[in-house]
Amino acid sequence: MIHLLGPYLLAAVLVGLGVAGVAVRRNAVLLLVGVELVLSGGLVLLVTTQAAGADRWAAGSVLPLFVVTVAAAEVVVALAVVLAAFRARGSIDLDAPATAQDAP
Amino acid sequence: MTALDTAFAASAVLAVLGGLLAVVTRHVVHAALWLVVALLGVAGALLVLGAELVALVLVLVYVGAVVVLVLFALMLTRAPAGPDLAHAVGPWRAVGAGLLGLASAGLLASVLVPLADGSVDRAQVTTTQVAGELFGTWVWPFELLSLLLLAALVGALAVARGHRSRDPKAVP
Amino acid sequence: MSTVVSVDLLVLAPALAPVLGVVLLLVGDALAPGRAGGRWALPVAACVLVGGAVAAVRAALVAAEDPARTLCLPAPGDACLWSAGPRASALQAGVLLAAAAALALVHEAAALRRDTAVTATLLLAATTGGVAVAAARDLGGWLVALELATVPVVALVALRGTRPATHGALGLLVTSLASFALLVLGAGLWLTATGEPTFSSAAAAGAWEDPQRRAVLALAVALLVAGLGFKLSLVPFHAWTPQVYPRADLGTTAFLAGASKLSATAALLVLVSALAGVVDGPGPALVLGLPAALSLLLGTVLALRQEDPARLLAWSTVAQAGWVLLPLTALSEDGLRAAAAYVLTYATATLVAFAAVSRAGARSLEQTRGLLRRDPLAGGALALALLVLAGLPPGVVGLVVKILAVSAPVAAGVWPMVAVAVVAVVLGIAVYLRWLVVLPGPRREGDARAGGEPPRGWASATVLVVGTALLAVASVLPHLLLTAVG
Amino acid sequence: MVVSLLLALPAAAGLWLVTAGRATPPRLARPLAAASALGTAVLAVLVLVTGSQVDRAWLPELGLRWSFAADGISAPLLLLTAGIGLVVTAHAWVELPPGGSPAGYLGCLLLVETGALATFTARDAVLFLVAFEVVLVPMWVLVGRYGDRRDPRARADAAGRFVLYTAAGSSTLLVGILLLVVSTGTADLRELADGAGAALGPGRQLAVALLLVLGLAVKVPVLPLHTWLPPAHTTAPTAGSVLLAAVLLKMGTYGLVRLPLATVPDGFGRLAPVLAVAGAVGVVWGGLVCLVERDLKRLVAYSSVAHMGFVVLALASGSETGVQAALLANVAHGLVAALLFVLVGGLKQRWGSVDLAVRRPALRETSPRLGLALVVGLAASLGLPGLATFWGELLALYSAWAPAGDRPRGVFVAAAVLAAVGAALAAAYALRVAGLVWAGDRPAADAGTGTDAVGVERWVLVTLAGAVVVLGVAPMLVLSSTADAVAGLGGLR
Amino acid sequence: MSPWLLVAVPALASLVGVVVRREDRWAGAVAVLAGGLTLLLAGIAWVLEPGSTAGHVLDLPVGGLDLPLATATDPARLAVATVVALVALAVQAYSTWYLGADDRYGQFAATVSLFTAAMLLVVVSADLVLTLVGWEVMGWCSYLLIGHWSRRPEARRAALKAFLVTRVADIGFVLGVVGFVAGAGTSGLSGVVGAWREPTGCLQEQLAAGAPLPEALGACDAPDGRARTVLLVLLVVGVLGKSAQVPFQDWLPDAMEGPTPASALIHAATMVAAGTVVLAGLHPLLADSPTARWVLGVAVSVSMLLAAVLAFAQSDLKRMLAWSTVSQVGVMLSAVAAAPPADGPDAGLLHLWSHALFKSLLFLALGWAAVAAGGTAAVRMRGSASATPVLRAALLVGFLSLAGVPLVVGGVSKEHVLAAAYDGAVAGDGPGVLVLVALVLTSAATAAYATRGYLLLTAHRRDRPRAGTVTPAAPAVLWALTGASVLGGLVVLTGSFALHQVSLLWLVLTVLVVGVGVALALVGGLDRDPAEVLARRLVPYADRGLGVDGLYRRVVARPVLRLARVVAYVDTEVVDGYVRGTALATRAAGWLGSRLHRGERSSTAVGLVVGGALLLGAVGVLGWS
Repeated sequence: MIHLLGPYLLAAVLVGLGVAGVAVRRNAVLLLVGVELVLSGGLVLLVTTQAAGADRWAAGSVLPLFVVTVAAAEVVVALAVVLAAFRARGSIDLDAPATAQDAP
Repeated sequence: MTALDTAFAASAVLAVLGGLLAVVTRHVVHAALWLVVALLGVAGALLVLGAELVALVLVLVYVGAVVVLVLFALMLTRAPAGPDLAHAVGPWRAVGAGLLGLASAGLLASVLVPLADGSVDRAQVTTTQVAGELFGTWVWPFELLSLLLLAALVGALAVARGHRSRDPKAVP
Repeated sequence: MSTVVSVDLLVLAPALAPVLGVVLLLVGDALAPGRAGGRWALPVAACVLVGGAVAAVRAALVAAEDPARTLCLPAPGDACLWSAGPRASALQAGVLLAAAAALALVHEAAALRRDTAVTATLLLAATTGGVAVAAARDLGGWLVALELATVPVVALVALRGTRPATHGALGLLVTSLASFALLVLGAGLWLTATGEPTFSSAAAAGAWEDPQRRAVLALAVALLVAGLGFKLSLVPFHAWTPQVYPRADLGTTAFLAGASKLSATAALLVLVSALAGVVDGPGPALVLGLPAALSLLLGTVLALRQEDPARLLAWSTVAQAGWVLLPLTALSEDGLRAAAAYVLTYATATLVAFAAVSRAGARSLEQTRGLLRRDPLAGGALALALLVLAGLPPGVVGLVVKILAVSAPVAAGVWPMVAVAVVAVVLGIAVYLRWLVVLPGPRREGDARAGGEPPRGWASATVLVVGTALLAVASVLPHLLLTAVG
Repeated sequence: MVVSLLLALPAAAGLWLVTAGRATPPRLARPLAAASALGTAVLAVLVLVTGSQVDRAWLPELGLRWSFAADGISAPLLLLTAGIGLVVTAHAWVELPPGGSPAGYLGCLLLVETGALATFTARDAVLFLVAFEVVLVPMWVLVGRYGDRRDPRARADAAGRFVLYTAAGSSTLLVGILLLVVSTGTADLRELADGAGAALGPGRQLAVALLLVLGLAVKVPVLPLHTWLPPAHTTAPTAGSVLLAAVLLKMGTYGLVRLPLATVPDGFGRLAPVLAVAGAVGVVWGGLVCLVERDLKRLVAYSSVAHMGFVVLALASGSETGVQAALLANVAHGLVAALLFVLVGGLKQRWGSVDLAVRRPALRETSPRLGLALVVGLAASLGLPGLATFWGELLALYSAWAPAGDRPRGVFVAAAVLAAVGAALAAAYALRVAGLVWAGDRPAADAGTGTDAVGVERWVLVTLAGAVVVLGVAPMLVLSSTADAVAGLGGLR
Repeated sequence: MSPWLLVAVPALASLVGVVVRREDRWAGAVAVLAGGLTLLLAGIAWVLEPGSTAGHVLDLPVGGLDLPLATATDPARLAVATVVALVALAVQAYSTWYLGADDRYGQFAATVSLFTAAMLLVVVSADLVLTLVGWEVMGWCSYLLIGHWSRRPEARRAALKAFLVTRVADIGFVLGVVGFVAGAGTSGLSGVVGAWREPTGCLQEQLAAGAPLPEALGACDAPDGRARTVLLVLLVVGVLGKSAQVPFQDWLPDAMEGPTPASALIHAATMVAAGTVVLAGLHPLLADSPTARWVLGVAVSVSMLLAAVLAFAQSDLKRMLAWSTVSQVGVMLSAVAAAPPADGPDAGLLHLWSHALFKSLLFLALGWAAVAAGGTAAVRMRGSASATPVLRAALLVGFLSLAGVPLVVGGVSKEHVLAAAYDGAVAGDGPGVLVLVALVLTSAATAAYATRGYLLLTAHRRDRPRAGTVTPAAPAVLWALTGASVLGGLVVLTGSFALHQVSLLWLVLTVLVVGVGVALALVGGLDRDPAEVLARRLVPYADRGLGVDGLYRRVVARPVLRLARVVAYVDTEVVDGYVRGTALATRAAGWLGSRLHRGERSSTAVGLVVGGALLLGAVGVLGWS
């Protein structure tokens, strides 16, 4: 027996934290931290559905696996892009406005 | 309040605390490390919810690979060991972000909490079942996922290899 | 208790063809790295794309009566993870052809770059995702395919490695990350609300009945729309668009403007078709209508100010995304059809415009002055494309799809959207005529084009000819287009 | 079959001239365009004689049919359009405006004609809208590219204003048509007029009528939606102004008859008082502005606003007489406006500008032929009996005085009084122009006389002036054509 | 013979005239021949076919409205038509000499033909719309004729003024016609009269049968009495305008800027007299409406008296004739206004007939004299007719007629008018008394200025001016008209006009009144200008028409122009404001939007995504529940 309030609240709080993290960070890498938190909130929701019994085709477990994998792939690409940006611009500050050099 | 609830609460507190610190800390490396803590907490929560495989994968992939990658990236982008003053944000931004987070959490909670009308029996889904569904029902997304990983790999390699194109407008 | 789905390769062919291309390219590149600058990769990729498109068209024709379905579960479950009706098939064909067109534009610029094999690989991978998402009926396939259609594009934009390109790529990256998080959260909420890992009317209807789950469903749909809004460039998820379009190379931009939009619309149609006929009332329409209205207004208003063709097309994309969303606010079958027809027309016209810009090598509207005289093919095609986008005859097909797009909300009585559409039509005409007006004029002296003579290859010419022909045929016989989208 | 040819011929010739044949020299392009216009005119007559029609599915998903045919209501407009088409292509021998290739110019003229012909023959509400939109781009090109060379900004402004304003109107119209079509389930104008539209509830009818009227009012134009017209007229080349006044404005009034009046009579009836007042105010308004306007072309444009006010007033009355009056006044204004614009265009070409504040040798003394044509045009403009406009405007007043039974009589009588005052204003401004341009001192011997109209210009003027007189003496040419169709129109009382 | 022929012949002549307008001889021949043919046709019709014919000639399908466009040829109309044709022919023949050297003679002749056609149309029309057609065409022709010498600014101004003043009054005429036609559902005169006639008999029957008034009104389909009054007054306003009665009188003296033959035509037989014909046709309705009769009666009473006084004090003889026209037209209309229903309007028509003859005679003779004198000012013209016998004879007969001396044509008709006014005064339901008083006073004043005119023109002068070469046409015309003026009174014997017997008393009274007038004019002796003697101080005011022109300008022209300027301003600055405002708002929004997107910061993009999603989620949750 488990009360569903806990998971739901945990998901909500994690998402809230993640959103705050995404909104507050200027460092491109640290933005990932916020995103991961939101994702984990989503994971908790998915798994909770499985725990609550509404679970066709074991979606509650399989979808999180997909999500984790996709997230990993995204992180790989993200870091590559961040590195490229760092190399090209010398900064990974998301607040940096487009300068004349950034103009196409 | 069953034992499961208690265990869940403990993991959740860990996750929330870790997440909070990961978001608010000004040390970039600390942020990554606090994320580890948060993810461990989440993994614990998932374990309590009965998704052992997911919890395991979370720990393995996230803590084992992603966070390490993040740390590497931080190093490569010359993150300072101390507080990251270069990317410090003003108080308004912090307050705004906090409010945004609160609003998100509040919105989510407000729709989800009415659903939680009592304790339920935790459904048991074994890893075998999960594996069966994964390679049976979900085989097509699974295959697509492999392509996604492949593409991400190729793309990341090409991007990270640097601008070897001879684009005349490339800035050296 | 494992259940193995049935697999019909022929039905899957539209998605498998680009996969085959990826394999061929990677193997080829491994065997002969850097051979001929990798230029051989593009024709191969184009071939598999066209092959896939043929398969999709075949599926569309076969599916006129009964959707092409595969990946079906045995009897008790009795659900298929791949179900492509004529509309989905047509969108798949569109994605494949749009990708081929983007490849053609890449090919034109390929003399300048060495990593064409990688470019082609990434394009093919993203195309696979776009094709797959159109037919996906389950959360997992939908989510994975959507990301497959997105992640390689981020890499593609960054691939150029220049400072502006990385600036754009960074914007695209962070937006896509945030959107992915929103999608996952939305998927989680969908599962929570409906208990079903599929997008089906039955699932949505179940959640709609229960007031508590209805709220969850609302949030789920809102977040899923928000997540898709990024791919569709809907306001307020659009900010990356004007950053990326002018900074990425033209082929990639064309892919973003064409294939990407098609696949995003296909994904959106999967979601909305689950809701259509189930939910009604002003609330659900608002979730789709709000971004639609904002996109229509902001997109056109800002497009009016742009001087750079790519930037203008970027804002025009924003506005046109609003047009795609507009009929969906009716939450009806007609609305779905109108959205599909609209996005196909939009994508064709936009690709033609990009091909023309590529041929003209123009970095500003002023540089296209006299294009009609200088390069009648590019100028004429561009003029037609702009008229289609503006919805003015002789670009009749543009007008027809606009009529379709407005007719759905009119039928459903979504009047605020209709009012916005009226305003958007007028502003939109102003946008495109502003460009059209410079095409015929004589070129000004001392207005040398940057970057020397542009490539005048057969590839962009093919795109222009095929695209113009499609637009012209659809203008004369719009019935064909509508048959294609069911 | 013939009706398809009627549309295909100018469309094909026009499209070829603006695309592949852009470089055709004038000496080939002019005869080609004129021959196409002539062929179109012949085909128009044939269409009316044979009663040819075409009707096949075009866009079944929208219930849209490719359905063209002419009836009594469209017949005069069809002939007017074909005739004006001939006039404007012939006028190319008089004036080929600079700004682009001559072939492109002629092609645009033919495309506008195509759009108008399609509008007047369309038998499907949505198809009507598509045809309605066809004229936009070529007309925009005519104004924006071939317009007055002196002020590029004014040209761009006028062209943009025209196209955007009209597009706003047609978008509203589109919404109205779609609402009508989805409410009734048919887009066939005949079915709609035969009661499918009238069967709708009052609220729905009102909504449909409001949207349709608003949309069409821009094109007509009805005060206060007229401000696109004067700049467009002022800027457009002569032939463009002629087409604009003689053909394009008619599409609006024709639409008013075909759509709101015929399909949603009750809804239209509820809007009619507003429309009547707008029409009557337009008559006075246009007349007053003409009293002080300095640019002759603009003045003629404002007089168009006034004349269309009569048409709108007659339509609003909702009686059979009113519709007949409107259709007659419509055609009459087409001829008169064409005559005046050809004339004023010629003057502008000779003088460089048509500013009335500049004193010039009197036309009566220097160019008697132009002078005579001008006097005929002005006399027609003030509604002189024996010239085309008289009957339509008198009958418009009559129909406003005796409107259909469900119209508020007081409002309509007031509108009629206002319109009658406007008719007196018409005399004032027409004579003001005559006094400034036509009559005056004998020019000094060394001033050099202006060239009079010769050749094609003369024949164009003679034709138009002759048509104005013929229609004034024999209004039954139009009335008997429209009578049966109007009597069969749904919703008239 | 169709009365249409009467209209068609001059109309065709004008069309042919326009075509051959550059060949003076051809133009003259066409005009005179057509004029002769018209007169012939009119005469034949008058003599042979004094019956009414009417019917549909044109089929104008205009919905519910019946437009018979019929004509009527009762004897009175045919008599008037004949005199119109006669005057037109005289004018055409006379102008071949008078305007022979004019470079636009052809145009003039064609316009006169058209004018004739229009007037004849009004005369034979039995249809209000048809009347309106002729009415308006006449106005236009008057514009062309008055402005014939358009090189002179005065002529241009006079033409403009004539047309605009009459056109403003025509607002009333048009509305009246439209209202009557709308009420009757037909434009046929008989239909209109029938429909708007007071259905007294029916009403009385109903009331006698005990039905309450509203029901009786409903049952009898009674026309709205107030509406009828309003419409009649509107029509009367139109007539007052065309006939140059107060308050529209001022255009007519200015119209003297036109060539004299044109003045003869406009003043004698056509435009200004047309109102009498129209009101005569509607007399059955007018007679029933005291209000309308009062309006008309007051206006014409004031006009005739005022104009007669002003005519007396004119320093320009042509303008004197003009004012005399105003006065005489007032006399015609006064008969229509005052005559009781039983009398009918024919006294007015008879005066039209006689006025046409003697006024054309006077104008044409004066024109000749003016050519001799080189101007029309009284000082210049003194004695200018003394050397030419035909002129002396013509002027004598003409002024005698004008003065209303018995037995000449003017005297005969004036007696009938007086008699009609007396009947009206006796009947007492209209402005009869007022009109009668005005008529008597006017007669005296008329006699006075007629005397003055004759005195001045034929006074002895030493240099005996002559008018150069005069073609035979001019004296022939004058002789003919002189004869007609002497014998024209015999028309009463034909019975064409439905007239009451005039007692000898009226003859005596007329003689008395005329005598008083003549005596008044002769107070200063034969050698002095009576105006100098009697009304020296009035002359400058009279020459300016009492400054009414300025009044028109102040009351109508200036306010209208001011309003026009305001409207033009509002049109471009206010009405167009929403258009420009929209453009401006769009541009401003674009500017604002680009400012917001200027930085192209990645964090903005992601912030928008997160914020937008949150907003959308909130909207969804709130909207769906």
